[in-house]
Amino acid sequence: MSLRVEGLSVARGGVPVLDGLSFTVEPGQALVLRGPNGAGKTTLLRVLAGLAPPLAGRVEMPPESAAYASHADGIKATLSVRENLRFWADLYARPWAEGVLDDFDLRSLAHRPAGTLSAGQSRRLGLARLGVIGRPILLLDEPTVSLDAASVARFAGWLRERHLASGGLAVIATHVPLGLDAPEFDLSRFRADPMVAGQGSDAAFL
Amino acid sequence: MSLRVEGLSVARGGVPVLDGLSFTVEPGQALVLRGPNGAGKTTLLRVLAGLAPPLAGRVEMPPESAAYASHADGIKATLSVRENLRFWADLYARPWAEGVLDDFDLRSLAHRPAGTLSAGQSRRLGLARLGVIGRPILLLDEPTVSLDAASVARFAGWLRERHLASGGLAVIATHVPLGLDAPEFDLSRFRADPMVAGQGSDAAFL
Amino acid sequence: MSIWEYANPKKFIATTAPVIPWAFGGAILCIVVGLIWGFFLTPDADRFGSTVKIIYLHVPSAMIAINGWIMMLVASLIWLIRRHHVSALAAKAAAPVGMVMTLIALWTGAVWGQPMWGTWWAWDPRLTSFLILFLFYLGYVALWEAIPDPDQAADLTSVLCLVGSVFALLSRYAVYFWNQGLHQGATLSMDSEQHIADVFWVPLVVCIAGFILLFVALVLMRTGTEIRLRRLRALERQAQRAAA
Amino acid sequence: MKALLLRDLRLAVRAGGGFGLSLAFFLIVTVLVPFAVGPEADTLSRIGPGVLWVGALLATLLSLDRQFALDHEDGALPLIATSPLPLEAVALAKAVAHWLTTGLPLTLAAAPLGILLNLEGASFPWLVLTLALGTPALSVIGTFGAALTVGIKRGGLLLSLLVLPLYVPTLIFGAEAARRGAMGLEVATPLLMLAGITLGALALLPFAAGAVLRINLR
Amino acid sequence: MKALLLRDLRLAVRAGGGFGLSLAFFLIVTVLVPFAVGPEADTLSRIGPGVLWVGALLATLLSLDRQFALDHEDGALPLIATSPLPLEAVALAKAVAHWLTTGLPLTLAAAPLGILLNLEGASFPWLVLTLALGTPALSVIGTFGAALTVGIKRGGLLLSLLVLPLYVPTLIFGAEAARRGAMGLEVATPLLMLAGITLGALALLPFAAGAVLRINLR
Ligand code: HEM
Ligand SMILES: Nc1ncnc2c1ncn2[C@@H]1O[C@H](COP(=O)(O)OP(=O)(O)OP(=O)(O)O)[C@@H](O)[C@H]1O
Ligand SMILES: Nc1ncnc2c1ncn2[C@@H]1O[C@H](COP(=O)(O)OP(=O)(O)OP(=O)(O)O)[C@@H](O)[C@H]1O
Ligand SMILES: [Mg+2]
Ligand SMILES: [Mg+2]
Repeated sequence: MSLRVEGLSVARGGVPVLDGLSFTVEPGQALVLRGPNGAGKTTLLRVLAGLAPPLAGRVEMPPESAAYASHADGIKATLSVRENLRFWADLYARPWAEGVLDDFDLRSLAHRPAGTLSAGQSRRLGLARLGVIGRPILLLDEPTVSLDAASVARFAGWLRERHLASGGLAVIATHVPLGLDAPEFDLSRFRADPMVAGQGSDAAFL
Repeated sequence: MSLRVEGLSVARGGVPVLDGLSFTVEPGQALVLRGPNGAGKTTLLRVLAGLAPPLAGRVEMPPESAAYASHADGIKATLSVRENLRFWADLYARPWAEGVLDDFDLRSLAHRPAGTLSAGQSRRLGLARLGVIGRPILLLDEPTVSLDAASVARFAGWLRERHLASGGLAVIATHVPLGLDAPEFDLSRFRADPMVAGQGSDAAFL
Repeated sequence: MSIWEYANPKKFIATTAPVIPWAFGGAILCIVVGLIWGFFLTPDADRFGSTVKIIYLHVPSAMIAINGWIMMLVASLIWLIRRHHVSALAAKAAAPVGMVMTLIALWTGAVWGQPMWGTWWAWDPRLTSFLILFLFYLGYVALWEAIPDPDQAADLTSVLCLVGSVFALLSRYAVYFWNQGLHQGATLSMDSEQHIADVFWVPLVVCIAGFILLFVALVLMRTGTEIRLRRLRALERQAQRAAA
Repeated sequence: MKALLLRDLRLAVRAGGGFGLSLAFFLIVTVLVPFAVGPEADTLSRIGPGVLWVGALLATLLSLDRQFALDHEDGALPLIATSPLPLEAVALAKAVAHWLTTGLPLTLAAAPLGILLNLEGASFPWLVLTLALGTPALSVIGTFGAALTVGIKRGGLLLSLLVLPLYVPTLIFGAEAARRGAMGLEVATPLLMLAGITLGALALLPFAAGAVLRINLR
Repeated sequence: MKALLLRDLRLAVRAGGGFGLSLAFFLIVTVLVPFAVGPEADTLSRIGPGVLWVGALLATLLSLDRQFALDHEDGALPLIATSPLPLEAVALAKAVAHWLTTGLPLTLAAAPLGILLNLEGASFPWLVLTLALGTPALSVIGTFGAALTVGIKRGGLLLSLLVLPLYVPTLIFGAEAARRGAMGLEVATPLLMLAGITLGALALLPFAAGAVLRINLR
């Protein structure tokens, strides 16, 4: 149950962004992706999640073990907070555990239509989905955007004590410190060289 | 050209959120709104911007002097970065100054369709709108979300040296420190008292 | 004391609650008397045969359908100008009643048309403008349903009601221009040439009175329900915030 | 799959969910046609079944862009895509939900609306039968079209453009069967073809829709 | 106002902007009708002008939900609302842009499509004239409807429901004038009414649309 990346190159909109990435994340570990805006963090996470194909290289992980979370959390404004979460539980065929509402401080909001939440509250709802679906590999794109300090700490605590402690792993792109004791991986060293002949489908025409 | 708020109460979706706010922001000053998620920062800013009516109290400022900015920046994915900015310049009948592209580090992206920008890059584009329309009162809702450290510093610099220094003022809601030397205003002290009879349209029914 | 004091929800409920049973009672009485009278105690008309009896449902419901929309228009204007919540809720409450009345008029008309014109439906101007009225009701109700915030919904539906009224008038003219129809002229007009015989006229008036009372009772009751729903919601929110 | 189906049905009946609106649109198209072509009863009863078929088709079409676009905009689609449910099943669930919330009500509403167009008595059962047979095909084909255009903002019109030619065979056989049935002619061939199209579409198109979704999610 | 108009036109012609799609929809509706009602030439030429009017109306309708919804979703609307441009002018600019990108092309396309429906020679000029007079009203009324439903996610169908009854007078006078013109009857009254509706709608509805936008932005 570990995530192994070897010689990975990724592209966005046909343009190579990162090149020659290799790393391994073991169960119980978190890896924090760093890099300035436009470095390719989102692109990399989408490839890891299988939403986009890699240009070259390999991503190895058990099938159906990864969960991806970005700003767009798929929250339905007209369903209540609980209905939103229950949907994900049902879709992933997981038992519904009322406890997530406490883990993510949503108990008092459980009956509210999700459309009426504040930015931070709906971010918490988006993160609570991760608690519901119970996937061991979390791929998180700026998970703490809009969260206040207390919520950031609460989320980091959940990650450390509930997710990593039970053998999960996580790859997290972020610009702000999370207070996790995790190794950082700086993507700016892997920028794809624009002068290298294109990989992927462009290569055929160069 | 100052912003004066007196005895303001604001509501969201008919529910009173903040009560009895009074403050004044003078030209050249910035005010940082703090408060946990759901405190009512967004609600307050929308009322200040005139997008929602206040429940009670007064907001005084010169007409057509405020600009509001939230996560949704009205960026058109199919227009280029420059076209996006020029539209705002034209709509506000302002001369187009190529310099904003440098102020917000967008020069190298100027020809890219805005839809291909990364999260932080499009945030920069959203902020650049403020430089284009030249309104003296800025109402900013979490302006630095998704920005990397260098961009945050660059934006804070622009705010300090270009906007405030030329007599503008700003009210900024944020969860992360901006590195501005500005007074903070904690909204949690102004939570509307739930036991006080509702204001606004609820009041008629209680 | 001004009439606007009744726009206070509590005062409104307190004043109307005792009226509702009387209005209902009166409505049932008038309708039962009018229908029995009309159905069993009047002769068949020469031109219509026994089908004339449908008139006792058809005409009252048609009148209520039109006047219900006018009432909504007035209530919407009051809301837009004076912002009395009761007024907005009264308009909301009246819409489904008016819509059902429109349906009844359409339905009884269709049932009548079958023996009289040999068809359930003809694109007669009167019928057609009723169909359009039904569409306006439908849109109005759908818009109320689609917007969660009640004040916003009240504002938007009021504007729709205003604009819709103008276009409903236009449609009515357009439809007459487009097709000269089969339908009766105004039987209730004071013009004695067209006036129907008194034997039909008296029970018809009783039925109309009954329908008016029924409309009043239903609208008052539904407005009361809407007010209580709003109150319940306000209390629920207060409790939620107290708990939070 | 049940979870997704239930959620979609629930979303459809919530405020702003759009249930009943395609019905209203159907009603309105039917009402508008006499205004445009004139009120003569015999013209109307001649073109009636065809107009109702076109009306049902257009009403279906209008609700298609809600199929995936909402889930795409709020980011639910990639999350559903990484769930254990294969995208083919997702497409099928969406198509079934769409039929339950539009195709079925449209079929039921066609008979009363037929009265407005002065349909003859014999037309009614055939109209309802052909619609019942044909609307599932419209839903599945439409779901495929919606999957194809999911990445495009407000792609409603492009979607219509792509889907309408695909609807032509269903429309031809459906309207033809309805017309022949009303006139007492032989209907077996168009009816069989209609049923064939529906079954074929149900069997194959969810796979195409799934594949297309996968490409669009890249 | 010019800035907004130009931007909307530019967005319309960019990829996914929807220009030309209402035209395509118009084409397809016109093509589908003969499939649905059968190919008899005299029926077709009788209902032709009416079908083209309904087709143009539906094509207009389909593009309405792009009017404000896109700007609402990406947050441009509140920013435009706080600009020096009053919301009434915003509504008018949107209506004009809508007419230029749909009403005008539809009017121009009606003549060639008329051939598909076996229109008689005399019908063509009247059809084009009435569409030219009537489509601006359709755009303005539609803009009002779009402003009314801007807060509602994918409110396309609700929008249709609200707007279609408002379209009835325009449709009646437009189609009636086209029909009468083709038959050589008196057309002054419907034409004048049509022009009156267009002028009245242009003069008044932008204000209603502005007011409604303001409410929806709250
Ligand atoms: C669906 C079909 C029909 C509709 C929507 C309809 C609608 C109406 C309306 C709107 C009125 C006017 C009430 C008023 O303004 O005071 C009315 C009255 C009347 N209708 Fe109908 N009608 C329909 C069919 C028929 C048929 C088939 C007949 C009989 C042949 C008929 C006979 C009458 C009579 C006698 C009146 C009273 C005249 C009057 O008070 O103005 N209607 N109907
Ligand atoms: N269609 C495209 N064509 C060209 N370049 C693109 C396209 N889409 C994205 N890019 C570029 O790819 C790079 C990687 O983008 P990505 O979103 O992965 O960055 P990121 O590290 O997530 O940045 P941020 O911290 O701002 O979210 C960016 O420089 C972006 O401008
Ligand atoms: N329609 C509604 N009904 C009830 N409560 C609502 C509604 N809309 C918003 N709220 C509540 O109003 C409060 C204020 O929300 P607001 O978005 O202003 O908070 P915020 O300070 O901006 O929070 P954040 O830091 O998370 O962005 C929140 O607690 C929110 O849950
Ligand atoms: Mg990113
Ligand atoms: Mg906020």
